[in-house]
Amino acid sequence: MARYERVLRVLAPAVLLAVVGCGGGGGDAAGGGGGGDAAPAEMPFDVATAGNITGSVTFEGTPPPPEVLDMTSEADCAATYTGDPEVSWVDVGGGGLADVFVYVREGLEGMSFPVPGQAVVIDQQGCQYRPLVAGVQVGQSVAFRNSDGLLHNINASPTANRPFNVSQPVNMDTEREFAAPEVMIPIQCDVHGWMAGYIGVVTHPYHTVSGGSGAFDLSQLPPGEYVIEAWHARLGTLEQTVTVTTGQTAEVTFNFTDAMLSSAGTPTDGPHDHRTMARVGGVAE
Amino acid sequence: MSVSAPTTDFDLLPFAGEHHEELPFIRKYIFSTDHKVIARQFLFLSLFFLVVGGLLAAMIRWQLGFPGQPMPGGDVLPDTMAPGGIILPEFYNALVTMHATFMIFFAIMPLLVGVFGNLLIPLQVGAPDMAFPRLNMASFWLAVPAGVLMLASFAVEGGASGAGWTAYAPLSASGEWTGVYLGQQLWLASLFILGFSSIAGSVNYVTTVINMRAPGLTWLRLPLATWALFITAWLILLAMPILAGALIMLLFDQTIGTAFFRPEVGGEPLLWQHLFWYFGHPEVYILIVPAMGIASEVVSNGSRKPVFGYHSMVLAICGIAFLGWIVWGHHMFMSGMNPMLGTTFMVTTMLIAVPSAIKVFNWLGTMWKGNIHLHTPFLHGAGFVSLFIIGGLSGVFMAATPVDIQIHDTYFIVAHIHYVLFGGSLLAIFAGITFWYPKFFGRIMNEFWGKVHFVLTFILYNVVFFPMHSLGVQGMMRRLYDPYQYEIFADMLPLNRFISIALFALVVVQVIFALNFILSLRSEKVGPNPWKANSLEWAVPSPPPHGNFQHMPVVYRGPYEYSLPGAEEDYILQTEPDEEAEPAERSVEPATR
Amino acid sequence: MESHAAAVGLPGRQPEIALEGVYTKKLGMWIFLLSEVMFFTSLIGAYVILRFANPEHFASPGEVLNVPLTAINTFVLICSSVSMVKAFAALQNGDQKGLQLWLLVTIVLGSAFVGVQIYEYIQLAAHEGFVPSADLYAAHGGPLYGSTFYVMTGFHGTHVTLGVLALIFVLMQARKGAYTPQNLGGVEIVGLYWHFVDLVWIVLFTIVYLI
Amino acid sequence: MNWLLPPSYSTFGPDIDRMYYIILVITGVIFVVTEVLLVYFLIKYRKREGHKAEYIEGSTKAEIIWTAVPAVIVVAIGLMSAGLWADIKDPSRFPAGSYELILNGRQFEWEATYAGADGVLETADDFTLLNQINVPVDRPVTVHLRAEDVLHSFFLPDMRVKQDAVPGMSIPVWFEATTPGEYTIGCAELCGLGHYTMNGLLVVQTEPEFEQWESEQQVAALEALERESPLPGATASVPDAANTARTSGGATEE
Repeated sequence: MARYERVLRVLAPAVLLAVVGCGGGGGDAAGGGGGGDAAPAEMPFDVATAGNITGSVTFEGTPPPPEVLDMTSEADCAATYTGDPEVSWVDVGGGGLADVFVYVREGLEGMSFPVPGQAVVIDQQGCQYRPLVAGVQVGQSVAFRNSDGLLHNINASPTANRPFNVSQPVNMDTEREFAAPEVMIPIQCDVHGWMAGYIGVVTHPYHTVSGGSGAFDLSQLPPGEYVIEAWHARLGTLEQTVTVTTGQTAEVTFNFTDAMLSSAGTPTDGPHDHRTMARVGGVAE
Repeated sequence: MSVSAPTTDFDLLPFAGEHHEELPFIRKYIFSTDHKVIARQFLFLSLFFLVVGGLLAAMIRWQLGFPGQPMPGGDVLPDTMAPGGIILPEFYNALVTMHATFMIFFAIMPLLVGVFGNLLIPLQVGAPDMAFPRLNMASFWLAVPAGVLMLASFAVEGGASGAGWTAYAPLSASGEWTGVYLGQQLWLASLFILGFSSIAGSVNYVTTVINMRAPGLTWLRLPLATWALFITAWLILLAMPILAGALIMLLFDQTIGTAFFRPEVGGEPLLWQHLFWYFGHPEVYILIVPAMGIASEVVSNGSRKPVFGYHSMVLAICGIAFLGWIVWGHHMFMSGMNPMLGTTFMVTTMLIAVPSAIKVFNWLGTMWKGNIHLHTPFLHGAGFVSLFIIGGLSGVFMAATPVDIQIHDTYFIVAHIHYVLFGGSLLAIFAGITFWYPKFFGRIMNEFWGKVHFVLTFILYNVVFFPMHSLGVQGMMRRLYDPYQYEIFADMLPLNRFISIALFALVVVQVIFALNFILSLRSEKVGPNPWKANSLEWAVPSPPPHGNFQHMPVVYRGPYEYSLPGAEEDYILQTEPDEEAEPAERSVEPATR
Repeated sequence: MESHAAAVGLPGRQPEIALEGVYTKKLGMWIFLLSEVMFFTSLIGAYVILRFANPEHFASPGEVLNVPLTAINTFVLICSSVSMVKAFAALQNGDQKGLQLWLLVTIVLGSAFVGVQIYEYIQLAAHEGFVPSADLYAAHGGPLYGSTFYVMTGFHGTHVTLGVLALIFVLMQARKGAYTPQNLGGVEIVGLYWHFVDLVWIVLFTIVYLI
Repeated sequence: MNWLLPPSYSTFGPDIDRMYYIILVITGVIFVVTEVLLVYFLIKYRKREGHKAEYIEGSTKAEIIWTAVPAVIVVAIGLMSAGLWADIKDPSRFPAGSYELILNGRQFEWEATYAGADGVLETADDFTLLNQINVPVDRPVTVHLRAEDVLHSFFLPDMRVKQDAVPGMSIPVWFEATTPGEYTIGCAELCGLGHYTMNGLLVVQTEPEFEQWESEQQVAALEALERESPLPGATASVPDAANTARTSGGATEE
């Protein structure tokens, strides 16, 4: 009789501690995306030898009309628009192609860069993401801002990062971080089916989103040969190889055409693909 | 029939308490195999989770009463739950889910089955301990990690499960829909472990009652508390494994991506509902049948009168347990299952109202022509009967399928649940704790404060939950974070605010019971039979020593022979021999009266 | 904890006692097996419902699964039940050597069964892409086929493994002479459990492999 | 706080309300009788010195009475409601000539799909509405209820209609509105963090109004179709492509 007692007396607390350990262990995985390894304090190369890349993104052919959004069920958001609420994914109004995520895809392997402290703000105003496309560095925080004052939820469905689905019932900011590079992470709001946005996560600061004129620039690059990629939500991706020499500014242009519209569809299909297809002005409806 | 005093020495049995060597602290209180110590352990564990469940309820009521406003003390919560004290919708869903999960699986069920099952069964059947003491200890030490895992699910990424305590698929089958990944998996794993704890416990209870009854203690001399716990043990034995199977399948859907309940890959969401409710309905009877047993004990003791129709009370419990297996479809009238099934389940559900009615009338019959001592356990028992009447009757509305169309998944259902679980089981638990406090701790709880607590709880309880019937009839749905988004419910805010405030008062009133419970640990000691009851647990000192009975008890009469004509006292212990037995009988000296 | 009622010949209804102390454990095991029946009912019930709901997910017998191999495996398990009965019979007439021998045979057959099943799993998963998870499913039929197959046979395999461990424990006790014709104790209980696990396999084998 | 059901505006609404009131009366009477009896016993048989309780073990006659009477009552209620339930829910007893539309519930919105100019559902010219359903008054309407992701529950409190939407199933629900006006659509099954925002608008229009509205929508749908069709990519695929992987379109109508 006693022998079993001794075995049990040793076994039971061990099991209990293990459970509490792993239960508690689960605890510290909380918090935004988990911090990456400690980023260095300053640039891994001599800034004086840096070069720049500038350029612009153009679009040829007839752009598709802006998609009209049916916001009847969300009167507060519809009120913020003069005409019909709409979103134009292929925005050529400012002369060039807007909302193109341009970043250095190859050429910076093995180098780790300081994480900018300042958060990238993705605002939700008039039931739309502003900007539609944003870029952020691994470990840098993204601030989702709800300036509509009504319920939005940020349902991000990355594959390399951990998916999350957080809500914002009132005007507030929610900060998240991404632990792994991933181009692009689709985000959507389940309360307003038409809302869709994309976040590009890279391991270095050399990323930007083209403005209305299509212009973009990547500054302070270490000299070397790089592959620059331009990603667009509807037109797919283009890439170019460019060499950066000290003190020089390399010129790059990306030329999207309307023929790329049909082939691309939604380039980065997250696990929600059957939903985003049906929801985001895709072909189905 | 001469009775020789038990001469054979069964040293295997720690029968007589005195020659038992003093146990080290860890074996006496932490890893004890004594059913009374395990009962106390379950008592403290489940009272803790009752408090946790109560706090979660208070938060739910805050959000419903004061939608979107920062909760006082809410800023202690992390931003993933309530930034600036404002409860987020996904946290509200987690509150609703975890309030029900903690209350059902970690408070009411362990309180009824774990606490009173462990304390009463060996004592009332006259056994020294459970049939398998080590298995009994394992049952408690499986419930603790289950509770820890469930608590831990609040702290993980994505928060606790937000798919309701019923965890309907596909919402619960993939974190894609709720953003809750690890939290749901912990919820499933925790209940799976708790399933083992419950099955281990009920194997013990059934074996002890069948096989270790004292001589003379026939089936129809068993007290109704033990009858109820015995039938409940059978329900657990047969229902928990069904839940275990369903939880495993859902856990695999969540983790390795099997296709049981995920429609996009061919699974059947309705299959989960069938499996869950096939366990679910016996589960809700597991939550009420022991309470009925306790109520019978305290009502009969309070009225100083035998339970009216003991045989039909036992038959009613068996009837409820049997019918409980063929009614599960009434939870799924609207679920999309074949409507014709709805008619069959309506008929079986209507039938199950009959045994409950029989029990209610028998309780009233017990009080009729009694000599009612309004002590606290009896008051809680009478409270149980009156509120169980309302709970039972509101069940008839839902059983009628067309009426269920309007009130399914509305606050009418919430009112019914709370009338049966809070007004029913929890009041019976208060009655049980107060009644058997001497057997737990050898002391007695303060009668005055017991009555104050009862009166305040009874009134505030009704103030909180009775208006919910009206909310339900108006169509206000369950689990709505902010119901006032619907214009037709906007005018229900004042009533909800009133209910919320009443609930805060009700939660505060429970402090009286907590203080009474804790402070009475130091009150004056009591003898073996303070309530002058008959069953075997009152024939041993309070608290009973290890091994319970000095000598093997012999039972000569039923448990409810109160106010026997011709007896000098209005109660008589089961171990009292009949008058015509010769004096030699008395060698088995009963404990002091 | 032996039942004390036997010890005292007193009036009143007595639960009839087969043998000192075994009765309670045996009753406990019977009741535990009832709960195990409900557990497998839950799994098999789900399989049956899913198969009627989506028959196209389920391949016809033998198309994906290796029926001849598992038929032999079933025979192995049935033999292990026979050897278990032999072990118990040996104990009843006090033949300690026979008991230990037949227990060993049962353990060997039991582990053989589990071994074959693991081999079958590797065979199915690695070569034919027959896996439980829907996302990486490649074999004929649909992911439901993989999910239900692995959950049912996997849990049964786990129960067989636990049974083998229990048998090993009982064998060690038998070596120390813990069991006598008067104290059948563990052997009878493990025997009951073993026959139950064998019975479940016979049901599983028919509905998963043969139909 | 009132115990009366809100007014109902569908044909079977009053029948359901009548069942509710019958049960309310029966249970109300039983409730009052038993509670008064309980309180009366507590007062009358209170403990008094020298008084002893009567030793009564029970009476089989009483048991038989309070077994039979509740049994008869509940079975009677059951039989009364069985017919009504079948009329509302059994597809084989749906009224003929009802106006058909598809309602797709998905996380946190209702999407109604109407037959386009060709009058046939699930064709290219269908038009859709978000969180709003327009139906003609005094004409049975059959909604083919579907869900796209999780369980939802289509709840019209004013029409006494409630039916869970299950992904992978197409469940027919019928009702006939009796009074024009705007009513609430709700979701009665927990479907995630935005469950409480799934309210929609049921607009019941008179026959001419509905005809006029429907034709406007059909024309708008046709124009939208022309605008899209010149572009190569726009294939006219079946709108319920968003339905689940199971045989889409052929989802078994129960």
